[in-house]
Amino acid sequence: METITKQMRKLARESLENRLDLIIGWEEGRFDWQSKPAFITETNEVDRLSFNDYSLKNLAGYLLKDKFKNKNIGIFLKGCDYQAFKQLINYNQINPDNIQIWGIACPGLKEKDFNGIISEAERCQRCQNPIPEELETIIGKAEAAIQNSPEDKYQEVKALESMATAKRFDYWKEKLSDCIRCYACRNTCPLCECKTCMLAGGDSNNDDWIDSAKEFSQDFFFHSIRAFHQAGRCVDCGECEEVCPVDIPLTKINNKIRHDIEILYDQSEITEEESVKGPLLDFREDDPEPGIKGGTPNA
Amino acid sequence: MPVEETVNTQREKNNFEPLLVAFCCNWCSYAGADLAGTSRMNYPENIKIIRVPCSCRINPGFVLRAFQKGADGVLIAGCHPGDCHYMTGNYHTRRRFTVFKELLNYMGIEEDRFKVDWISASEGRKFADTATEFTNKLIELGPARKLRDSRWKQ
Amino acid sequence: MLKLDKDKLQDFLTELAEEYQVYLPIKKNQQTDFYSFEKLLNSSKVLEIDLDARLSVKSPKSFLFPRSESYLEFKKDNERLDFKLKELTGKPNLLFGIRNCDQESFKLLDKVFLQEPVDRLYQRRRESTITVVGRCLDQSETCFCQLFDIEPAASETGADLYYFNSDHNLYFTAASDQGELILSEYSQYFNNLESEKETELRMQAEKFNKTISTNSNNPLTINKPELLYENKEKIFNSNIWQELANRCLECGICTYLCPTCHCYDIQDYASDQTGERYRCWDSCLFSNFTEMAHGDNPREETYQRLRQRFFHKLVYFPEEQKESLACVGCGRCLGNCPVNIDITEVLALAGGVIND
Amino acid sequence: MTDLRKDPLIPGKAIITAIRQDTQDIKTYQVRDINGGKPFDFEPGQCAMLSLPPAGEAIFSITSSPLAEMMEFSIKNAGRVTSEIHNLKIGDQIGIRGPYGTPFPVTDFEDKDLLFIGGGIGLAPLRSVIKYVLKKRDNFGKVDIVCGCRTCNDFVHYQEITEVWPEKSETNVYLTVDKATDGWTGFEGYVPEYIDKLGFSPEGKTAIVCGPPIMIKFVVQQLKESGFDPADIYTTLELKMKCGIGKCGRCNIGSKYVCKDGPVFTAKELSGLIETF
Repeated sequence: METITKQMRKLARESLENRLDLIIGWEEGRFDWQSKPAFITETNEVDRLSFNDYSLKNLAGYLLKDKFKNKNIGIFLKGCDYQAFKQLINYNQINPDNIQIWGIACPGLKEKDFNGIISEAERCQRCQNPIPEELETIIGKAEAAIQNSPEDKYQEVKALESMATAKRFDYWKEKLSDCIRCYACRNTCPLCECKTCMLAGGDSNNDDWIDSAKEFSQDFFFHSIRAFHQAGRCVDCGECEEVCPVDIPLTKINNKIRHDIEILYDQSEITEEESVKGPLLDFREDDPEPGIKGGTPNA
Repeated sequence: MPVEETVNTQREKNNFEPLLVAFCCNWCSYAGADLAGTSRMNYPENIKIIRVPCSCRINPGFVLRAFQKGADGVLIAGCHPGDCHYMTGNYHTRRRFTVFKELLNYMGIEEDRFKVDWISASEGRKFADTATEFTNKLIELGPARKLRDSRWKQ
Repeated sequence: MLKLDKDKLQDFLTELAEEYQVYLPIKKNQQTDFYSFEKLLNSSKVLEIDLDARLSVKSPKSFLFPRSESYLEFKKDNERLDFKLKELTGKPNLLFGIRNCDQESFKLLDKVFLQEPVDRLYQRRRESTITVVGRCLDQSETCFCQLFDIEPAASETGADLYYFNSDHNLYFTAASDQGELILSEYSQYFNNLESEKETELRMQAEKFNKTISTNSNNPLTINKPELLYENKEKIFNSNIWQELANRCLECGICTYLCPTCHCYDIQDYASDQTGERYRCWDSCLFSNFTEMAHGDNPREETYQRLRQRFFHKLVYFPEEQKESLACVGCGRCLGNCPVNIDITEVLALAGGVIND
Repeated sequence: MTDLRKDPLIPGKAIITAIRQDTQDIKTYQVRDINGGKPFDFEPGQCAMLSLPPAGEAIFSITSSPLAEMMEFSIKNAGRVTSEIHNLKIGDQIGIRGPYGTPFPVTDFEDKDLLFIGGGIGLAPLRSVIKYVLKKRDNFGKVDIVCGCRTCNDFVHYQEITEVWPEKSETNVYLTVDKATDGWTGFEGYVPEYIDKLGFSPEGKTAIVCGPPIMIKFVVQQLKESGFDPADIYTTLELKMKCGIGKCGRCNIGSKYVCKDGPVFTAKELSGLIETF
C-alpha cells in the first residue's frame, strides 16, 4: 500500500506543477478503517493523498459534478472504478480530453462491519478486473492484484435464482423492509447521472412515480427500477451495497440483470468501439423471446 | 377435469374476478382486439385495454404502477417482430421486457402474472384466446397482493 | 435495584408483549437494530437478542416520529370533500434496551414537537411509550455523548426503567411510576440483590462517567461543538463548507439515522377519489428540500445544504431553544457517512478559520 | 388521551363562494366556512394553508381585511396545488387551516405615514393591511400606495386600486408597468426606478414592501439610502413552507422560521440573519 501512496503523491506533485488544476484521490480518515475522497489543488497538500485497505470509494462519479466539468483533472482509479469510467465515456457523459487517469493495480481491499469484524470487501471477492490494463500508467505491483475465477462473478445471483419464487419474494420483502429511502445508493452510483431522478421520492411539487411513504410497493418500485435503469450499464463496482446503512444486498439485484444480459445478448465486456451501443439500446432480429431465461418462445 | 371446470368452480368458490391490464399497441394488438370484437368472439371482460402508440412506449414503471393500483396481471401486446409500424419499436420492447420479466420473477413475482406477446391486427382469435387463458391463469393464481399499495382502495 | 436473570428475559418479554408492543435490539445478518419481539418469535431465520451492541443502526426516534405516518383520510366527489382522522391503534410501544443518548434525544424532540402548537401525532406516541435504558459501561470510538453532558451510564432522568447489563443478570432500577408499576406487576421475574453488588455497580457507573468526561483524546474536547455558536458569522462565510461539500453525496444517511433530526414533508396519496395524507421524513441535504413551485431554490448548492445541517443543529436550534445543542453525540452520522464527513473534522476546520 | 382533532395539521372545511378572474394567470377566491362565516380570525398580513387533496397543501396570504366576513386569496397559477385550485368552481369545498405567520404590527403603524410598495402578485399580502388601514382611516397618517406590474392588464382588481383607494382621504396611488402596452399612459419603468423618481421623504414614514426578491432587494436598498430607518421598513421573505407551525424545518432561516416568525420581517431583522437569499 505504501508504494502506491508514494507513487500517487509523486504523480500528483508533478502534474499539479505543470498542467492540472485538481487531483481527485483518497486520504486518511479519522479512524484507521476509513479512507475518504480527497480533492487536492495545491502542491503542498499532496502529502494528504494516501491509499489504504479501505480506499473503496469509486471516484469516477465525481467527474459528473458541474463544478469539476471544465477543470483539468488528475484522478486515480482502481480496476472496478475504471470500468465505471469507461461506461461514462461510452454513454458520453464526460469529456475525457481534460482528464488524466492513473490506474491502480488493486490488491483487494477490506471492509469493517457493524460489529468491528474486518473481512475482505465483498466486491473484491468477485472482482474480475483488478488492473485497468488499458491505462499507460499503473501504480502498484501487478502480481499483488487479486485473482478470482470467472464463476465467482455471479455465485450469489445463482444461489438466489435456485430458490422458489415465493421464497425469493420473502427474501426481498425482508431485505427491503429495512430501507429508509436515504437515496445513498442512487447518489453514490457513478453511473446514476440524471440531473432530476424520476424516483425522486414524491416531492410534492411535481408528480413523481413514487412517494416517500414507508410502503413496501413503493420501496420495491424504487429498488427494481433503480437497478433496471442501470441495465447494460452497471459494472458491479459495489458502491451501492457499500454505502447502504442497513446492508441491503443491492448488488444482487444489479448483478442479476448483468448476468441475464450476458446470457441473452452475449455482450459481456464493455467495449470501446463507437458502433456498439448499450445492450438495451441495440437489438438483433433473432433476439430470444421474453420468457424465463429467454427460453420458452411465445406460442 | 378439463381446465374450464376447475376455473369455474374456483370462480364461484371465492367469486374472485381478476383485473388484467393489457397495454395494446395501436397498430396491431389494438386492431386485433377490435377484430375479435367485430367478429363476435367473446373473451372475459376482466381485461382492461390501454392503447399505446407502440409497445416500446411502455416503461417498466407502467407495469409496476398497474400492479400497485390493483392489477392482478399485466399483458403487453405488440406487433410481431419485423412488422412494427415504427420499424424497430418492438425489438426494443422485446429486449427491455425480457430483462424486466426476469428481474420481476427474480424479486419474487410469479412468472405468469406478467406476459409479453405479439398479436397482429389479423389475429383476433389469438387476442381472445390470450385474454381467456390469461384470465383463467389469474383466477388460479388468485389476487396479486404482493405489489399492491396497501393504501389503494377500489 | 432488582435483579433479572438473563435466562428469564425471554419469558419476561413474552408476558410484557401481551400488554405492550415490545421492541428490542435484535441482531439480523450482523447488524443490530430495533425489531418487534413477535418478529423474533416467529422468524424462520435464527435471530437473537443483542443487548451488548453499543448502538442500534437506526435511532429509535422512528417509534415516536415514524418514517411515514398517515393521519388523515379524504374523500372527494365532485364538489364535496370529507376528511376522516386516522387514530392510533394497537398496544403502546415499549422500547427495551435503548441507550441514554437516545433517551436524551427524545427530550430534544420534545422541545420541537411538544412546544405550542403541540403536535398531537408525536404527543400520542410519546405519552404512551415506555422506555427502558440499557446503561453503557464503555464507549465505542465514534461515541462523544459526554460533550453534551450526557452520562452514558445514565443519570436516571427521563426513562421509565434503567438496567445494568453485567455478567449473567440485568440489574433494574425504576425512574418513574410506570417503571415502578412494571417492576411490581412482573415481580415474579425479579429478585432483590445484596447491597454490595448495588454499590459496586453504582461505583462502576460513577467511575466510568468521570473517566470519559475528563479524557481529552477526543478531538471535540479541543474544538468544542459550541465553537460554531460563538463564531457564527466568521464560520458561516468561510469556505470550509465548499471544501467539505466536494465529497458530499447529498444523501439522507446522516439526517435519517440521527436521533434529533426532525424535518418532515407532508404528501398526499390518491387512489382515484379517495386517498390519505401522511407526514414523512425529509432531509435538508436533498436537492428539492427548499425548491419552490416556480423552480427557484434558495439552497441550490451542496455546500449551502451541508452548512444548513450543521448550523441548524449547533447554532440555530440553540438560539431558538436556549442553549441546548441539537446533538447527543451518538456518532451514527460520522460512523455511517459514505464519505466520512465528521463533526470533529468540521469543528477542526472551523477552529482553523477562527485562529488565523 | 391526545385529541387528534386539535392537531394543528388537521384542516377545517371551507367553501368557495366567489371567484374573480383578475389576470391571465391570477384568480381571486372568496372562501367561507360551512355556515357562511369567516373560517377563523386573523390579523392583517397572516396566511392560511389551503388544502386540496390529492394535490396537497400550500400557504397563501389572506388578501381580505380581517374585518370582512369572508376570506379572499389571490392565487397565481404556478405549481401543482395552485393549478388544481384554478380548476375549482363556486361551491367546491376545500380544506383550510391557520392563521399562520406574524401579522403586520398595525398598532405601531398608528399615526404614522404609510408607504406601501407592491410588485406583481406581491401586492396580495399587502392588500389585507391596506384595506384594514383604509377602513380605520383616521388612526393612520398619509397613505401612499405604489404598485408595479409587468403590463397594465396584470393588476389584480384594477378597479379597486384606481377607483376605491384614491377616494380615501390623503391616499395616493401610483401605478407603474415594466412595459407600456394597450395605450398605457402612466409611468413606465421598474418599481425601484419609480420610487426614486417619486422621492418619498422618510420622516415619520413606515415603508411596507412586498414582491419578487429582486425587487425587494433594490427597493429596500434605495429606501435605506434615502434615509428610511431599517427598523421602519417591513418586507416579506418567500420560502417553501410545509407545516406552517415552525416544526418541519423547511422554511428555517437563521434561528427564525418564515411560517411562524415571518413572512413579515423588518429590514433590520433580515440584516441580522447570517444567511440571506
